Amino acid sequence: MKVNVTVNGVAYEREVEARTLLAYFLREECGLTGTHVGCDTSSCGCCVVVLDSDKAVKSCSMFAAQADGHQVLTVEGLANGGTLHPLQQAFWDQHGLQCGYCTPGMLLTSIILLKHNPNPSESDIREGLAGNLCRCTGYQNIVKAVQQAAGTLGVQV
Amino acid sequence: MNLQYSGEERIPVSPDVVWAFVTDPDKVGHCMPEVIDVTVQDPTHVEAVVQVAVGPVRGKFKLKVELQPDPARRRIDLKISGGGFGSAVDMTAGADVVDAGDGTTILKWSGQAVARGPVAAVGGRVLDAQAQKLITQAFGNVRQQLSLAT
Amino acid sequence: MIPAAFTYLRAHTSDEAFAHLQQYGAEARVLAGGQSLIPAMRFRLARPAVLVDINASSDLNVLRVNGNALAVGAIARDSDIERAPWITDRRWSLIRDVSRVVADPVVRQMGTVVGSLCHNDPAGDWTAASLAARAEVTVRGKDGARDVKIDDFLVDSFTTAVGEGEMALGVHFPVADDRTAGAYQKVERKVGDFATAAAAVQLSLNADGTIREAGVALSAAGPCAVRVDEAEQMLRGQRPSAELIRAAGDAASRRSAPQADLRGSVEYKKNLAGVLVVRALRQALSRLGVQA
Amino acid sequence: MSTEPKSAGCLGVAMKRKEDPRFIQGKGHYVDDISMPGMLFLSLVRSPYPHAEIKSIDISEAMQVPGVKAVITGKDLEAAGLGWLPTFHGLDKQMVLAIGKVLFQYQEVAAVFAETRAAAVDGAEAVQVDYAPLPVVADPFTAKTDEVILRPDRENKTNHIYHWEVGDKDKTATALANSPKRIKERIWFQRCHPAPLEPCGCVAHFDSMGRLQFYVTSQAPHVYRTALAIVTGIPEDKIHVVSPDLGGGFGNKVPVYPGYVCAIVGALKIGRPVKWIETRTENLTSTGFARDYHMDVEIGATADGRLTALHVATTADHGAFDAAADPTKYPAGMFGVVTGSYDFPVAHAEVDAYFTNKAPGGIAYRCSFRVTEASYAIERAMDILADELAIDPVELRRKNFVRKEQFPYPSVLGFTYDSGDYQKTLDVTLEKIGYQALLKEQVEKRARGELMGIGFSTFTEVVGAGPSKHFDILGIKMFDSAEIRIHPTGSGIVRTGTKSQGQGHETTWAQIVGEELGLDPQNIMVEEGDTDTAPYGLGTYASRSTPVAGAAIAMAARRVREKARKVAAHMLEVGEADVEWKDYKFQVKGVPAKSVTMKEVAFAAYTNMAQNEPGLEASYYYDPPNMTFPSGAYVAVVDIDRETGEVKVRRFLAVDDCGTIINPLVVEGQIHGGLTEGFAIAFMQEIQYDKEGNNLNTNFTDYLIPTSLETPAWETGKTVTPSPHHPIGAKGVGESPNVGSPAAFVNAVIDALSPLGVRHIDMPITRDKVWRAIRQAEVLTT
Repeated sequence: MKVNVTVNGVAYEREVEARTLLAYFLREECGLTGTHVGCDTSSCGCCVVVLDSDKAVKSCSMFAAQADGHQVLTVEGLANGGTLHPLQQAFWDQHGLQCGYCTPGMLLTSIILLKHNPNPSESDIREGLAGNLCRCTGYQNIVKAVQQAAGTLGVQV
Repeated sequence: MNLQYSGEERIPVSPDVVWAFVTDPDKVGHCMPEVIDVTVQDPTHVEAVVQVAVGPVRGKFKLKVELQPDPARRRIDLKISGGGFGSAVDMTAGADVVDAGDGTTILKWSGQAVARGPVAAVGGRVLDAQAQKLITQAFGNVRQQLSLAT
Repeated sequence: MIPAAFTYLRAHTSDEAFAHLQQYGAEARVLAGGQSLIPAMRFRLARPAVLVDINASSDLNVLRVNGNALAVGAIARDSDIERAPWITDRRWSLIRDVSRVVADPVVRQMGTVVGSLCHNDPAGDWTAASLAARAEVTVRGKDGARDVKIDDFLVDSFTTAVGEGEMALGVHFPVADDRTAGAYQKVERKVGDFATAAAAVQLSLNADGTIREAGVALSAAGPCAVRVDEAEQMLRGQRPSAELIRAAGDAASRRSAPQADLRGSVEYKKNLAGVLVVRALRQALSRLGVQA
Repeated sequence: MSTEPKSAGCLGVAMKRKEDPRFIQGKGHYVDDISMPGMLFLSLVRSPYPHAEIKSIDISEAMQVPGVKAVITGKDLEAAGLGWLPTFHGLDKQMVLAIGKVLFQYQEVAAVFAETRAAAVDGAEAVQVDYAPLPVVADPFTAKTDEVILRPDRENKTNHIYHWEVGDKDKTATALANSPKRIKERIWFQRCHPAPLEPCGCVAHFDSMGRLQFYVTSQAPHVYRTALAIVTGIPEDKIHVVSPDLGGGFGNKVPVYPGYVCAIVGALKIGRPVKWIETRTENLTSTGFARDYHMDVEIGATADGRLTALHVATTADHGAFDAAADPTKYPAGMFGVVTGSYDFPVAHAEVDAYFTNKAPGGIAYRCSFRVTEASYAIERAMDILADELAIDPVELRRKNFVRKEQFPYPSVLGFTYDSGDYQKTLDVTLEKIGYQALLKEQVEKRARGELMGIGFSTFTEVVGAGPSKHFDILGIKMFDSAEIRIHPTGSGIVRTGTKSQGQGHETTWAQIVGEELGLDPQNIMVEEGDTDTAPYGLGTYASRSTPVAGAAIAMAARRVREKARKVAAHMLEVGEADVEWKDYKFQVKGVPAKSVTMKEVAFAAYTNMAQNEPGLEASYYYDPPNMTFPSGAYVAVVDIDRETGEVKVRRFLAVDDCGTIINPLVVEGQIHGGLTEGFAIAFMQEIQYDKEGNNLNTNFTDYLIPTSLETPAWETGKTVTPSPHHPIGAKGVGESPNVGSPAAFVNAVIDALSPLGVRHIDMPITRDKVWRAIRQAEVLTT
């Protein structure tokens, strides 16, 4: 079937099997390999992308066909030109990543988290990231990174 | 995933008729719930393809059934091994044909099922309730088909 | 990891969706949030021949109070409830609690309440909450839509009153008076795990402080979510007290019939059911300004 | 961690990581990101039975599935001489695809190659395998009876793989018999799994020159190249192994897996590139698991708590094949470190390993070759002894620590601990956690019937494998290497034989070079993982990278400096002997004003080198004289909910001593990650097999990875006791948190429950186990 998805502002139209998962559509049809796959039970969240700039979704638990006619934001679309998104800068500053495999999903989940809660407390952030697993960092520096991006680092909110 | 089951069916026909029924591979094959296809290999081996449908879980299971009749004790043991969904289910079921004395029969049965692979791992929570229903339904079919025969 | 092949149909209205379901019957499955269905398809445990995607059926995207009920359409997301402005009103405190512990914060942005009810997992959260809140599900069949009490809707594990070719359009939670509050207490090994045990309660008080109406239900305590009638009867008409609450908890423990699994033994889960009902009742009462 | 940047030096600087820009923009390059024209996908058919004969494999239906190109089975591989794979331990071999019978659930049975990922899975589902179930041996104690022999292919027909021991058996037995006080406990370190977020996988491709281009998730690419050359017969020069960015490893990406060999055989046989990426279920059920050590620990002591003797007898479950990737001479890895931080006069440790119907492996998950099991055993047993003697566990440890002046300390089980100051590290921990205030709070809480626990773990690790006289894998000595080349403008490149999976080598290696040569680390490129360019090394695991390759980098840099000194002498117009390296530049002795920087010397090395050989580069293959012995003092504070059995970790402090720290940010990140793994192991994780040999934890719904909500906030601290034999005094640290923390968590839980008379609970400590222990205690007391 024909699927047309706008990813990071670019329209991609491909002929794919209906069973093509959105994660593999982005990785193999659009060549955007920043979206990763880490599990088979919708648990790990390293496949999270943003749908229609208002929802963080696990792209391994959604068919590309469902995204036909919609907008998707992936990690490759975060920086504009040379300047990093504040969240990208914060993850770098706070050592919020080690192997980098969960980072794209963490960044995009945080985009929506901050959109709906501009200055979250530490527990708001820990609760908001609980759908994204990380095996390297133990989450502490990721939480600090989100606080830095939200401008609440070190502030007792 | 190791599941035990037991139960009783009261059948309004004589023990001899029941015994003839439960030792006939074709008849036993057709008692499998949601059976789609039955092929008898020999007097003690029959293959049945059953449709499994519980909530989102839908698909086919190919069951190989081996009949082990013990005429002296009027007891029939069934060894069932099934494959499907990349998984395997091994079941043993035994039934005693008991003469109720008034021309009718009591079929006392017990069964054990061991499930392996994705069906057990992921479907495990579905499986236990479903396996219980399947085995109960199978022996219910025996009663039903025999009741129709009279 | 990769589902079996199927035909994808996008329904732009619920009528269109219903027509597809009538045509394909048992071979078709509704795709709303897909957060339980798609993983089952990836393990090839579920292999529908046809998927009817209702995410574009905007007439099902309903989340509003109309008249005496909160209408939740088939594609209203868990996160829509979590973020709704009116959710902080204490009469919706049970619904609010559940919307914050269902699955995980990302899955909640696609997962739907109605989808969860239709999936009817023994350890589902919305099923137990719907029992406590005495919700009704609107099911559309050949001869039109009918409202099914949640008690009749939940039939068995993964089995509901939605027949072949039929579809659930929405669920309605009765709008309670302002002397109503609830609570949802859930124990899970980690965020995203199925409940080890969970208790949903909703209480409405009379002016004199006695309990006018009580809803008490358990998740992960049987083939599907279960109402604890004995506890409800015990509570109705009474003045809240520590002994009453403990008795209701004991009734819940007696009623709980869980399965042993990696999350815990039967003995542990049965006891936990009682503990959580007590905690949920205390929390609901404290939300009503009553200490017991 | 305070990070006082040095004036010009690069050691100890909390430098932001140089590799992050690509990861935060989705530009990382992982194996599954690779695709080639005509690339096929490989999917493996796996056995649902744990132990069964293979009567027949019918691939006819699979070959009809649209897109399927080929299906190969064990028999095909056997015919091509590739049926079996030598295991890294070298004393056993492992089936690539099952031959004759399957020995563990989810074992590989057939390989299906197809045009698309989906077609490969469709094909795998269509392969019909006829199994005849055999009796299942699901634990090592059943295996010990030898009633069912699992491996008839081996020479001696027994499930017993090996007996290993170290220390003085008789003297220990006598000392134990004569000890006034004695405790004995069976402590089980359950089977768990490292589960890196990126599953294992590879792309295999024979290029137009017939060379195997092999992209693979490997923590030891050079060892893979040599092993594959031995196994496949392809000449080693015709094998190019590239390990790109790895999404975590934790030891899971050390073994060579059947999927890799099938991909190579498929690429060779079909003449097209083949990609194999395992699913999470395949990762958890068939790749290198960790631990599964049943340890019977016995300690003797005097009444006032002086340790007299230690005996540990372990029954180890190695699964269907002995694929535990230990160094050859150490079948039980570094388990001899089980005496820990304590000065035992006599000890004896023994391990007996057995085959079972479970997946093969055993060495993984930040274990430093079984140090996790040894450290957990001693640190748990010390608390049981303290309880027996009614002594504060802190006092019992303090009284028996190896003292600062005893280093280098010859342990009774054969190690020579290089350095340590256990007393000081513990003092920092006690002071930072406020131990006395916690004890007071505990007394008040216990009076109110509340369950509060404080648990310690003062561990010592042994990492940095290792001296060539003792350490080899497949015969290859466990040195490591570095090549440094400085370019004319003063930037440079360093290549090493290691392979980071997130440990920040691209930053820390550059910092070592920057420190040694006074150059800017931002302009020192680091390259690892490509066997065509990187010098031969044994890879990254067991916290060996900094101790061995870090040393190689420093030594290589010093060779560069010696070469540079000659050019500097020419530039400064003095004899070589009159030039000294001081404050990161070359100075004329006694005339500090007359100096040249390394940047200037580098340019001269290409433009004005006089009679010296042009260019500025050097390499070094470092054979460590000894292992390094990092240590730490950890403490956990927990509160238990009596009604639900939930354990809430209120605080956790880790004070680590890993000698000289290169980058405090990176070290702290390793500690956070390792503590989170220790927390998961202590409370949540197990790969459990039931009596029928079914794996019950086959995906992330049942094998639990903690989220940001359950994971406690971590407090860290440090003391610095440099390693005397390491060029920059650094020790390994990556595994310390996973080694040290489980015992602290469990000790805290048992401390909380001790008023109820609970002495031990095996991990994972679930709510059900805690609730049951409380109920049983209540039954006894009422």
